[in-house]
Amino acid sequence: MVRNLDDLIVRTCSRIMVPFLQIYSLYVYVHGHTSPGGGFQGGCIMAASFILLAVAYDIGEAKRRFSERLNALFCCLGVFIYAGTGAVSLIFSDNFLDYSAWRHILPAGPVMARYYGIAMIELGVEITVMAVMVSIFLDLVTAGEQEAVLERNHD
Amino acid sequence: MIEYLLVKHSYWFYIAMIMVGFYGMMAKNNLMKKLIGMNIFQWSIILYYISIGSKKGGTLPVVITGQAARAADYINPLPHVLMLTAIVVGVATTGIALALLVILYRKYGTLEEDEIIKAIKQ
Amino acid sequence: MNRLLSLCITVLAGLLLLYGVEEFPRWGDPQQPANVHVSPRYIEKTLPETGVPNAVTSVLADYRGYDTMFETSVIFTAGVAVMMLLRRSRGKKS
Amino acid sequence: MSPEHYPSLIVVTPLMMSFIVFAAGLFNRRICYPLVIATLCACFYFSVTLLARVMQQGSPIHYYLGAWDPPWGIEYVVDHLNGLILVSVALIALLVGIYSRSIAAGEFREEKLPQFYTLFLLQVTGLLGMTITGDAFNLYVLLEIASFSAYAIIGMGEGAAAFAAFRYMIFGTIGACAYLLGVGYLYILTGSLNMADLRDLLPPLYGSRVLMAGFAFLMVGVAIKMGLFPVHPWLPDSYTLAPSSVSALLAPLFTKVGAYVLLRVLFTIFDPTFSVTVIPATAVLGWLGVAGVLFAGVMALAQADLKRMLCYLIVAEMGFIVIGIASANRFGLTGAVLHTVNDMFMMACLFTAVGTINACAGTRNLRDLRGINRRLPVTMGVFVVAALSVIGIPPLCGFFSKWYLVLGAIKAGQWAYVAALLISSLLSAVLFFRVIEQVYFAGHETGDGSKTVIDRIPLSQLAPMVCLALCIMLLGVFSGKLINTVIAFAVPAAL
Repeated sequence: MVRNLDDLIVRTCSRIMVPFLQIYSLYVYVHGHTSPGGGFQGGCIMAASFILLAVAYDIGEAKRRFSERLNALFCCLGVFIYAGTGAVSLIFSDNFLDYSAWRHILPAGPVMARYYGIAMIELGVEITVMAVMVSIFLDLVTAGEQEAVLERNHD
Repeated sequence: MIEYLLVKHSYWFYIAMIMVGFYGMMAKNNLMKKLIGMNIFQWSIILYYISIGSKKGGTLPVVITGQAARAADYINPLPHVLMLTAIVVGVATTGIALALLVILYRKYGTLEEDEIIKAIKQ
Repeated sequence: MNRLLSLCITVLAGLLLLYGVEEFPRWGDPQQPANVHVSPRYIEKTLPETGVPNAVTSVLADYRGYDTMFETSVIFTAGVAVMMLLRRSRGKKS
Repeated sequence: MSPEHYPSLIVVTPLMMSFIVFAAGLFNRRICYPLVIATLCACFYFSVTLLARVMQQGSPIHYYLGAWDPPWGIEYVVDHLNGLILVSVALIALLVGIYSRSIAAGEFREEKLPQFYTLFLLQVTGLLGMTITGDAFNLYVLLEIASFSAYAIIGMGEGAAAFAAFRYMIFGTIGACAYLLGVGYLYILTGSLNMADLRDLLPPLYGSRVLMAGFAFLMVGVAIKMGLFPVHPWLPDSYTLAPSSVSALLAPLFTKVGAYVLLRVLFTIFDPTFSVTVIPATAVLGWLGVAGVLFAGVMALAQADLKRMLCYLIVAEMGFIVIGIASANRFGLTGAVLHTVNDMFMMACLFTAVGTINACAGTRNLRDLRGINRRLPVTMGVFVVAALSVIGIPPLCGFFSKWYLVLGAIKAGQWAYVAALLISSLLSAVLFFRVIEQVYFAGHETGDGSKTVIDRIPLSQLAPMVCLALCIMLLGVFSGKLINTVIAFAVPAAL
C-alpha cells in the first residue's frame, strides 16, 4: 500500500519546507489572539509538516521523529492541558473554565489572566490536533499495519 | 424576481448543496460516494451558518485596539465559532468513516453496498 | 426503487428548506436577530473583558470555551476510535 | 470541592479520566479498569448529590461555565427531570462498567482494552453531558462525542459489525446534522442558543415558517438518534452486532437519553402550547409511536436471535415513551418519564443477561438455548425478572409506567394509543413466554460437554446483573414515592 518515493528534488524541497511549516504553525497559533488563526489551524499546519515528511520520505522517517507512543501521549496531553486549565479554577472555587482564577497564580489582573488562559488552552488544542491528525493519517495510510509497513520498508 | 433571488443567494446555494449531499448519501451504492455525500451535507450546513453571520458593512471581527468597538462594524463572530466546532466534527466523522471503510474493504474486497450485503447474507 | 425513494425524500427536504427560507431575513442584514441579540457583547466587550482583540478567539476559547473543550475531545475521540478500529501491533496476528 | 461545582464535575471527571486512562494504558494496562470504576463511582455520587440538592431546594440548579451569564456563555441546568435521568445513567454506567470487565477481556485483544475503556468513558461523558446541558449547541457537540465513541465500539463487534457501524454513522450524521440545522433555524430567528433564553424569545414567533421548518428538523434529528419507528433501521443491526460488553451501555442509555432530548425540545425549548396546538407535533408523534410499537412487536416475534429480538423491543419501548409524550397530559408525561427510567434498567438488565448467556453458551440463537437455566440459573432468573417487568406484571416497575401511559391515553381520549399499548403488552408476553418456554421447559438436553461452557461466571458479571434486577423491583415498589417526590415536578406545569 505504501511505496517508497525516491526522488531527490521532492525530498530536498520537503526537508527545506518542514521547518518553515512548523514556524508558520507556531506563528498562526501565537497570532490567534490578534488575527485569524488559533490552535486548530496551527495544529493542522504542524501536522501537515509531519505528513509531508511521511509522504516525501516514508512512514519510518516520520515515525523515527515522532514515535507512536509519544504521539499517543501528545493526543491526550493536549486535551488534558485544556481541561486542566479549566479545572485549576475549581481549586480557587471559581466556576469551571473561569480563566480569571489564574490571577492567583500569574502576576496578572483578571482580564489578563483570561488572556493567558486562552493562550494555554489554545496550546492544548494545537497539541491534540497535531497529534491526532498525524495519528489518523498514519493509521489510514498504512491501513493500521504500521509495524508491518515499517518492516517491509526496512528490508 | 431577480432581486428576490439575489437577496438570499447564499441560502439558495446551501439548499442546493444540502440536496446534492443528501441524495448522494442515500442513493449512491458505493460507500465512498456515500461518504462524499455526507461531507457535502455537512459542509452545506457550515455554509448556512456562515451566511447567518454575515453583516453588510461589517469587517472581520478583530477589534482595533484603542477605540471603542461598535457592533455594527464587525461581522457576527458566533456562527464562525460554532462552525469551527462543526468543521472539527466533520473531520472526525470522515476519519472514523474512512477507518470503517478500510476494515470493510479488507474484509469484503469491495465498497459496493449491494455486494457487501450479498456477502454478509451468505 | 431505492433511488426513487431517495429522490422523493431529497425533494421533500428541499421543499421544507425552501418553505423556511421564504421568511429568512435578508442576507447580511445588520438588523437581523442573530446580529443584535447575543453577538454585540462579544464584539464590544471582547477587549475589556478578555483582553483579546480577536472576537472569534475570545468567543471560541472563553465565552463558549466549554464547547471548544468538547470539540477538542471530539478530535481525541476520533483519534482513539481510528486507533482502536485499525491499529494492529506486531507479534499478534496480522 | 464544594457541592456547588458538581454540575461541571459530573461531566468533567469522566472526560479527564478518559485521557488519564488512555495515557495510563500505554504503560500499564491493568490500572485502567480500577480507574474507570472509580470514575463511574464518582459520577454516581455527584449525580445523587445533585438530585438530592434539587429535591431539597425545589428549584433548578444553574451552573455558569466560565462564569459567563447564560445567553452569552454556556449554562448547565439540573432540575427534577434531568436529575433523575442523571442518576439512572450514572448508576447503569457504573453497573455496566463493572460488568464489562470479564466480557471485554474475552471480546477485545489485550492491547485494545485501554482504548475500549477510554471510549467507554467518553460515551458516558457524552450521555451525562447531553442530559445536563442547558445549551442547544453544546448538546450537539456532546451528542457527537457519544455517537463517535458508539460508532467506534460498534465497529469492533462481531461479523458484519463494521458495515452496521457505517450505516449507523450515515443515519447518525443525518440526524446530528438535522439537529444542527434546526438549531441554526432557531438561531437565525432569535440570535440565541440557550434553551431557557430560546423559550422566552420564541413565543412571539410561533407561526413563523422558519420556526416550523426548524422544529421539523429538530424533530427529525432527535427521532433518528432515539431510534423512533420510521427512522430506526440502523438500530437493530448495530446494537445486535455491538460487543456485549458495551451494548448493555449503548442500547438502554443512548436511545433513552434521546427520548429525554425529545422531551427537552418539546417542552423546554418550545412551549407545550406550541408543540401540542400550534403544530400538531404530538399527534404525529403519537401515531408514529403506535405504528412503531406494533411493527417492532411483530418484528421482535420473528427473530430467532435473542439480542436482535431485544433490539426490536427497544424500538417498541421508544414507541411507548413517545405515546406517553403524545398524550400530552400529566398522566401521559408521568408515564413517559417513568418509563424512560424504568426502561433503562429493564433493557440494561436484559442486555447484560444476554451478554452473559452469549459469552457462556457461545450462541444467542433461541433454539440452542434450551436448558441454559441449569448452567446459568441466576442469569436466567435475572432475565425472567426483567422480562416480567417488560410485560408489565404488577410488583415490577414496568407495570406502573404502563399504567400511567394507559391512563394518559384514556384521558387524552386516544383509544388507538390504549389499544396499541395493550396489544404490545400482549405481544411482549408472547415473546418472553416463548423464550421462557424454550429455555425452561422444552425437553431435556443432557449436559454432555459438547459445547465449551463455563459453569460459573465471575462475580463482576453476576453482581451488576443482580443489582439491576433489584433496581427493577425497588423501582416498582417505590414508584409511587418516586412519582410524588421527583416526577411530579419534572412534568411541565402547563399541562
